[in-house]
Amino acid sequence: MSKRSNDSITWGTFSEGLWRDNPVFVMLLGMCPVLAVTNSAINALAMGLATTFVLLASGALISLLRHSIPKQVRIATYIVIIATFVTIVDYAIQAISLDLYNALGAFIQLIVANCMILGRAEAYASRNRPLKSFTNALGMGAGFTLALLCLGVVREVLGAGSLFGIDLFGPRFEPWVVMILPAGGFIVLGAWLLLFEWLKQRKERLELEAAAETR
Amino acid sequence: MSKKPTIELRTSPHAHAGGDVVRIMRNVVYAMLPICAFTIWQFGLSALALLLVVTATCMASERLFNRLSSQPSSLGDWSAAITGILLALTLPPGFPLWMGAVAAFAAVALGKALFGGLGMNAMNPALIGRAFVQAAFPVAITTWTPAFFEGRFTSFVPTTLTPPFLQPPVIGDWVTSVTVDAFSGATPLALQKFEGVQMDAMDMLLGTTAGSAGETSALLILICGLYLAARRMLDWRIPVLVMLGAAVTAGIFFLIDPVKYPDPLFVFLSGGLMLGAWFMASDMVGSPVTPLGVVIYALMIGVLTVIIRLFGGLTEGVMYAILLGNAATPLIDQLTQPRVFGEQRVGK
Amino acid sequence: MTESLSFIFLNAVLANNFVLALFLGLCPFLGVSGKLNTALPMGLATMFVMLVSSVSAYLINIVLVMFEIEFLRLIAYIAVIASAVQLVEMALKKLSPALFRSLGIFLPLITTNCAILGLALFQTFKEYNFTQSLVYAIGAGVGFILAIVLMAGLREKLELSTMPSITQGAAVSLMLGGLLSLSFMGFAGLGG
Amino acid sequence: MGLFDLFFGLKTFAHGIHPPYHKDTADKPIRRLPFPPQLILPLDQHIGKPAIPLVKKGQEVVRGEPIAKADGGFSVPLHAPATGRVSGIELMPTPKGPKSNAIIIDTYESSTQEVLWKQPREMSELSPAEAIQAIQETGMVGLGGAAFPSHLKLTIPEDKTVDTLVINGCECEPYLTCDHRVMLEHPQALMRGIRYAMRATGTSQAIIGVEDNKMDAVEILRDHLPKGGSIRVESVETKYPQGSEKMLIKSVLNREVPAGGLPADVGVVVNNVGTLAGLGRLLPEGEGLIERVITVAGPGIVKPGNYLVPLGTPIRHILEQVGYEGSRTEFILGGPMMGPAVSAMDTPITKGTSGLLVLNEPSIEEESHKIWPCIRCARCVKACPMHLNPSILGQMAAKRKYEEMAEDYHLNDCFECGCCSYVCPSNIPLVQYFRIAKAINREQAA
Amino acid sequence: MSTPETEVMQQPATPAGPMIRTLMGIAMLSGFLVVLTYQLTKPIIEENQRRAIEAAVFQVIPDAVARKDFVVNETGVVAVTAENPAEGIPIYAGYDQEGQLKGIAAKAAAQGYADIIYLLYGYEPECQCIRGIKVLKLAETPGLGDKIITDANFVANFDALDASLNDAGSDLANDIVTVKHGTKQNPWEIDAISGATISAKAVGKALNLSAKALLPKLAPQVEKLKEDPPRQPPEQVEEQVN
Repeated sequence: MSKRSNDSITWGTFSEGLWRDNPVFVMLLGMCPVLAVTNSAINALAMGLATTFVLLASGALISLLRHSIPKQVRIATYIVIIATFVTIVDYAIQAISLDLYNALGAFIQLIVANCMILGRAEAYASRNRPLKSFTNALGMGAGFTLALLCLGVVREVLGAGSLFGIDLFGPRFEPWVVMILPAGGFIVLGAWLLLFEWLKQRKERLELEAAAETR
Repeated sequence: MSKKPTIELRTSPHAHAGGDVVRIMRNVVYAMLPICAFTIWQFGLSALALLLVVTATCMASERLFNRLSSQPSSLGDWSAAITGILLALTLPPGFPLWMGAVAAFAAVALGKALFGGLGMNAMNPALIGRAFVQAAFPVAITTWTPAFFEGRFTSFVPTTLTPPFLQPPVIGDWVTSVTVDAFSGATPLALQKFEGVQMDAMDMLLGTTAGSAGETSALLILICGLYLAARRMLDWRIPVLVMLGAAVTAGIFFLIDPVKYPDPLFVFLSGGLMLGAWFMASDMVGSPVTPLGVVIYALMIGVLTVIIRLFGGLTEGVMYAILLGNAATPLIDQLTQPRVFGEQRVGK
Repeated sequence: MTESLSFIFLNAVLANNFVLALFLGLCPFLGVSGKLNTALPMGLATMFVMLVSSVSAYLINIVLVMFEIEFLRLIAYIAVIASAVQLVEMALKKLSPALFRSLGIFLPLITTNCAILGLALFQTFKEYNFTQSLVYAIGAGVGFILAIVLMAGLREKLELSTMPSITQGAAVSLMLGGLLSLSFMGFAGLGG
Repeated sequence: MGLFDLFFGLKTFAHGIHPPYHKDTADKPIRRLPFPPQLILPLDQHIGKPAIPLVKKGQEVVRGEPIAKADGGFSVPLHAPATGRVSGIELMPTPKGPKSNAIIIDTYESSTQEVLWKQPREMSELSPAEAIQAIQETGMVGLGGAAFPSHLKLTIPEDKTVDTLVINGCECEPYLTCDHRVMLEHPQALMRGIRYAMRATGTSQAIIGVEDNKMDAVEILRDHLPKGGSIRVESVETKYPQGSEKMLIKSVLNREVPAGGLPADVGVVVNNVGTLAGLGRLLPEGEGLIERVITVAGPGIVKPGNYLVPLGTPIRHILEQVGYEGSRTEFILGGPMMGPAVSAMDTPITKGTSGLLVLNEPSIEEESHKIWPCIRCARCVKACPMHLNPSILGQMAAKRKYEEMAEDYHLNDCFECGCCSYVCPSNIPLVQYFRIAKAINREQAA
Repeated sequence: MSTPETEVMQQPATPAGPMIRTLMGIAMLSGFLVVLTYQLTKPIIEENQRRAIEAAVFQVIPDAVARKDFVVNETGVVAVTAENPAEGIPIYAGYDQEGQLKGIAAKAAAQGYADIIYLLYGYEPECQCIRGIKVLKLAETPGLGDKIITDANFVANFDALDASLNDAGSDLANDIVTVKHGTKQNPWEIDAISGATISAKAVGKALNLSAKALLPKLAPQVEKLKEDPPRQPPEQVEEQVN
């Protein structure tokens, strides 16, 4: 890969995290918040945004400092930086809404332990220019938020009959409580993965058939 | 000698004990039929409708997944029908039909199709379906109907015909209108746990109490189970040891505090223990194959059932105990591999 | 409310199992549960790290409260846990090189295992005293081992099954997690 | 087995199965069949190196004459079963499956077929080593089916001591009755053979284990026991595979042969009744093994019975003599549990062939069911006499985890008795899976 | 954090000086950022928390518009201020606009079905009864256990739940108990919810435990709460019900 292409920021830099290497659906990273807080769409969104913020801020900072961080202490440094931003987010959310803070509980602080963020710091931010890291982190964050929403929406609609707290089906709707329980989290994420796998295999099969026909 | 016969060529052994999977499965269905008949007699049209809808949904789902995975139909092995009937028997008789269908679909999809069908499922599909709706619709699944209520053959329990995705109506008024003596809306287990009232053993034996469709008559289940055991279609050690485990655990607590804890006979006869022990814990697919493993598995189910009943938040623990037993089966199997003939006893 | 030790333990093992109810430690739960003979050591290692970091977190918290710098709690905890893992890794390398070879790649994973940090944070939020924290850590560890070992057994069994091709991989592991989670719901309220 | 033993005093082993026994030919005395026009004599009728031919095409041979010599200590010679002319040495089908080199003899129809070649000797003068040598010269192998050279079996490894000779008279395979008939008709020869074997191995006691569905044999043998009590007869439970060495040792002596070990590891050497009766007759005369008793039975046979046939008799000849019927038939050499099915009518009777079984439609139909997935019913686990876990082995075999099967689940202890396949309600061909698995593991080890 | 050893070996050793300098720099930077955020958000968070507590307190003590914090310990009832933090069971006294003591709010907790249920309840000294409860934290089954919040019939139990002391003032005259749905006869009994018995029982258990522990100590000292009511009633916060 030439130096030039390595440095340029393309659509791919952003969209990589959104779809092809989606941190949740493809790389299965950061599962803990994915499942724990997605029992409602609003929680999912808040968690997604909080994570994106940490991802962006830590990515940018690490990228800026990448030449001055000695290799031996880089991971420790990354963790400290990430923890700093997580603490900031934690207080910010408390300040914005106590209810949201209570709903997300310790999982805000657990963003620190989200392997996605450390992974990005190590694999991307420490090797790329700030703007590029920033773009990539934005894509990753968006992909993460999207995945969280995918779960949050399904679980809230089925499990509570509402979306972003707005009642959808009227008072007589019987919610499927299991969906907002832990088991539902596992099952819905499993179902999403199954769906994607099915789509992928179908696409491969169709391509194979198309290739066979043209031959 | 003149005509040339075809010569068959197969591998040894050239003899077979006879009997196959389908025959076992069919016999399980036969054994459940009396229980179905009893529940229909007891709860009327609603129970019949529930049985039909749940079983039909199970079979339809099975066919659907066959088709999705481009497999030939596996309805012929009767396993989907068994799942359906068992599932229906574990639901409250007035359970809304649409929820029954959800349970049936969950049973086949999560419990079976996901793992590759018959023989591959990790846990009992019927119980997966039951656990799913227990978690999804906690209110409906704990709404009980009195046994032998008036007009059960001419009208449905009001909750049965709830339109899909809607909440079932509250049936308190209906219950008082169809029963003579006040029906508390509680199963024997709930009565014991929350009110400290112990039901008459005879009622529970004969099944004149409230409860899930198929669990009320301990006697009938016992007879049907014994039929299967006699025909060697199930491993009698499992139900016996499940009940032994339950009885001993219950007995210990009963001896500690006879006022607070129910006596072992009650534990035996109440709730789904009988049905679970004879028809679900004994499910071959989910139980260990090693002789020692079977003992551990069955005792574990019995003990867990009583522990959950006495100390847990729920009134009934059989379902969860069996599911956990199923989940632990691969482990148990691995840890209890029999000592191979000639293997040294010490050293390994 | 002071919680009895037995309740803390049972709750952490069963009803509020770290993996199956709180979703903590999912990465190793999904990643290392393929084989029983790696799952069990992984569980044991995690439990050990949990104990170490629970004690360290308890002590650190006393210091933080003393100087009223609780806002540094997160940074302090993660630093402590990282060092604890490092210590375990070094000890393991010395004591059992064979185990280290099979676990080596997972140990760094424990640092980013949210179960460890979660344990430290939860015990602080719940204001457990020292004994309670210790029991909580053991309960969480046992719960983690239970979940990962059950999962490993199931997955080894599934490896022999003729699963439809689309259900192979992470999806079915998650579904299994869901089914286990459903089964563990039966323990709700136990020990109260 | 402990409890069962206490209550009923039955000698037996744990697990195993009770298939229908069909011992309909038990009362049919041994009869000689006419000589076939052609004999096919594979050079590898025993386990070990094939014999080396001593004859050439066109050469005349007399009945009893050696026609092939042993290729070293792990081989046995072959003798001409009939007087005739060698018409060739060609590749011919064998019961083992693949074709192998065989000496073909065209028999002289006019010959009296008397044994013309013999070297009588006084057995009591031979040292054990000489006795072993003499046994090898007879070309005797295990007639129970294994076809393991008898002289090797009776040679005790130097680091082992053996105290007991167990004589296998169980004949646990359904249909087969040839050993039963030998015990009834040739008890003296058997006792003689036992004494020779005891001398060769230096054992002080001998136990004849006979299944309790052959009590007449037990009585006759007891009548012929020598004084002194060094030989005794034990009746054991009628159960398959009681006739397996390890099971029989467990039943009569309650000793367990270690996994992967030999009977000698527990101080035992086992021989089949047919083998020892044969030695008892052949050794003093100095003759070679040229004929054997086989049971011809099965629903497809018109005149079932126990027949004495020269080795190398093609099954076509036997079937012509006894008659068979059925539009779909299956020819099995040996018993139905372990015997291989053969497709070629030219396949000869060899030293290890204990029976010829012909199944036709009803019994074939019965076993041709669809294969279902394993439902983990554990019947195979309860049937396996080696206490293996065929259920998981079968599932692993389907996934081709052959090495793990051997490492974790003792695949190599399986001796292919067929109990698991017999009981499997899903009709999974477990034994066949295991054969393949073992073969592939062997191939990869080589 | 562990660094793979091989990598360390391959790297030329960075002098300790820059390493420490970087670490110090990073530490200072993060310390600065965290402290800054903390200082910025602290007043807002405290205000949020105060509102949340007041909303809850005013919900369980009808008519209260102002509150004052106390703790109950061995020495009796002690007022809590920022300058004078005291150890003990925290309670909140609620006052109306005239500064009259309307009630006392205290926390209670008990094991429910899924997890511990945390409650705040309002006690009115005049009628010696519990006038309202608010669930602070709940993990019960949605649709079932959370009926303790939504079920009007159940909530009505706390219009005036008797919590009077015995003559000696050492214990409750009658234990607060949850009874089977439809069988409530006495003012100290709580009518359970059909189908959600465990959660309803937990509420009764929590109230009973807390009242037993608190009220005998509190009752003799109620007068102390009436002294020095908060001078400036805080602004109206009814709208902030969360």
